[in-house]
Amino acid sequence: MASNRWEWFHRWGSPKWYYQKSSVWTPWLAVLSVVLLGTGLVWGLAFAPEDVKQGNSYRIIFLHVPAAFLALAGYYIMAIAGAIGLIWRMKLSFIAMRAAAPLGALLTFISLFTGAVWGKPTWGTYWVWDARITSMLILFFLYLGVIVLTDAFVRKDSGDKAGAILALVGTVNIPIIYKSVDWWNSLHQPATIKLTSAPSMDASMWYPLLLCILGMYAFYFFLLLRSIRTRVVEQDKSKAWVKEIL
Amino acid sequence: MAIKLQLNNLSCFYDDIQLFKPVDLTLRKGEICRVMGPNGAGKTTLLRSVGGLFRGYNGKVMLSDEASRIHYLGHRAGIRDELTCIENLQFLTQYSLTRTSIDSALERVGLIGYEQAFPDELSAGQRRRLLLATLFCMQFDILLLDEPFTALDVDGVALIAAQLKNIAEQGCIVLYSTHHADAVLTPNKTVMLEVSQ
Amino acid sequence: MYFDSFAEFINMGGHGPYVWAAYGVTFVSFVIYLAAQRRARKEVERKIRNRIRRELNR
Amino acid sequence: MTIWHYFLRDLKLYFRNASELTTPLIFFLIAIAMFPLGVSPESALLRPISFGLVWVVALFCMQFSLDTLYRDDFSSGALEQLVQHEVPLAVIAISRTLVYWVCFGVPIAIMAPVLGLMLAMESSGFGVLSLTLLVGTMGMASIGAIGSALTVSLKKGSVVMTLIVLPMFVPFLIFGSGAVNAAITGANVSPPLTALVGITVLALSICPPAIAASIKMSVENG
Repeated sequence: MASNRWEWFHRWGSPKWYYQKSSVWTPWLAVLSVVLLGTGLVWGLAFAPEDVKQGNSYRIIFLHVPAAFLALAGYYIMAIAGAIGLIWRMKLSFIAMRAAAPLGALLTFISLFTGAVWGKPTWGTYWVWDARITSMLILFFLYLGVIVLTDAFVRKDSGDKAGAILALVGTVNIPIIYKSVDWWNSLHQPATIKLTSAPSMDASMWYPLLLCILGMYAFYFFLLLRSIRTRVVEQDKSKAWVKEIL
Repeated sequence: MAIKLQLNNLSCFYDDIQLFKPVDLTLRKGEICRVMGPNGAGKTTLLRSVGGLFRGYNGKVMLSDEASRIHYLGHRAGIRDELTCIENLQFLTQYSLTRTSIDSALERVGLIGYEQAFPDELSAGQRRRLLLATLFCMQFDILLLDEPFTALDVDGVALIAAQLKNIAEQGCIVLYSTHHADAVLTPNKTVMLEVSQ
Repeated sequence: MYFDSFAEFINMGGHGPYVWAAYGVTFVSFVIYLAAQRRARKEVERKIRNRIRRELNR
Repeated sequence: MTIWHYFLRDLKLYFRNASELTTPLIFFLIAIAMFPLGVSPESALLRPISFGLVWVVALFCMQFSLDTLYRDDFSSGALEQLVQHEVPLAVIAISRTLVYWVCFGVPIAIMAPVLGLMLAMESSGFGVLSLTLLVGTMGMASIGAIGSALTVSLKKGSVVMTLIVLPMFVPFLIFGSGAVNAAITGANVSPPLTALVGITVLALSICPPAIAASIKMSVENG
């Protein structure tokens, strides 16, 4: 029978290491995200020129696109964390997966909400069953599924495994869901509405957007690392290193 | 090679809560061992860990021969009320048996005439006997039994005890959990689980 | 600055309510998330401190 | 052959549990009958949405019948035994999914045109409706079986099951009802139908390892 020495190693070894390292990283990430997001958003809100077709409402893009980016990337981060946890039985990885789920759901919500309020002045309606919007909505449900499933288990080990399996099945599903909704959408509504309104974006709009995307990445990882820190402490509540910290 | 089962410093966890103090145990061919301990000490979990059904443990479970057939039979035993006695036995023995060997197993536990009966038509004790019948049919080197004596009458207890002895004499290792020291079966070893903390 | 006056900046050519709603809700949800995170952290710390105290008293 | 034994066992279990078999199908019928009562009995109103309704209700029906796929085997400890059997768990999982499909998917596909008729559906779509449900239920059964295996050890598993399984049914719904729509409007049926078959094959291929891992997790959870 296999020895569980590795599990032992991970269970006791890495959380402390992570906690120490992340206390160095998180302040830097915080500074980075404030600088990038701050500059990008102020630039985008106040200095970038108006869009010819959409007017000023396009300024929502500086939040909407970064949030949507990370909502999607966050799912893969969560699934990969889950896969690493399943394969190498790394506690820390499962903790990252658990932390990524609500954060991803939050970003999905933000991208849905900002999309809806952007849609009103642009298309005249808050909600259309557009391919992207619909698949974002389903992504939101997938996130909720992972959160609810992991929390449903009293035993954390089981919740970790279940969540990871579900997240992995979901990764196969996301492109399929997107493709199917895209196809369905083109069947129902001939391309009257295109979310990607500007194929060639002006540099004056593109630069702040890029800053915002980078800033949102930094902010995402800042929030994720912080959330993991709390969970790590909770996980190791009876360990000596946690007692030393407090 | 003689079969040997060795538990090295084995302790099971419910998340981070240790269920019992680490256990060391070596069992050789033909030995019967009893696992005892208070409720919630993790008797079932220990057996399941040895059987490979539970992985939340520290320490080692070692077999001298990797090819040893190890089988865990839980308290609930896997008997489905929708299947007849025969069908249940066929399922539990992985459909490896002929009808005649199943019949003879049923005969030995005193369930002749109940072949086509459904388990909910049997009494609790008879259901346990049905489970016992699987022990007559199965092929294994290490047998893990979770509370085999529960809900059995005196005859039943004696029958199971005799069969466990018989299995051990054939060169198997038997590890079972129980609540009370039964006079009918004297095991070679006893593991007392102590609740940790 | 692209806008001529602060009022215009707020108004955003009539699209002000939408833009500010989007930014506002995003900001508020991040603040709520951060607050929840902070509360969770405090709660965990409080529990662990109580635990340590219990163990010391024993 | 051993696999055949498992297949037969599962089939027996369903047929001896007659209520478990028929209740979802009766639900299918009743739920469809609610729509004319709740929306409108006008066939002009029902006709365009008829096949969509049949598909959506079939999907819910699948969802809640899949919930019990492993429940009794889990509570009786039979799942624990299955894990220890020499036949790979993935193979047993496929057999179980197939049995489920024979017991639910096929009857649903047969019932569907009749229910479509009740909703004043165009008769030109009946064949495709049956066909898409026949294929789609197979794919949904494999996805749903993962959800069922994941939640079987939970006390309130069915609520969780709904949440995790329904979003993944979306592509089946889209391509399935899309194909029926194409058949009725005279468009080319083969693209959505091919897509439906494709995702069903994909679902069938990812489900065995996922179900096996989920069952092991559930057994371990106890």
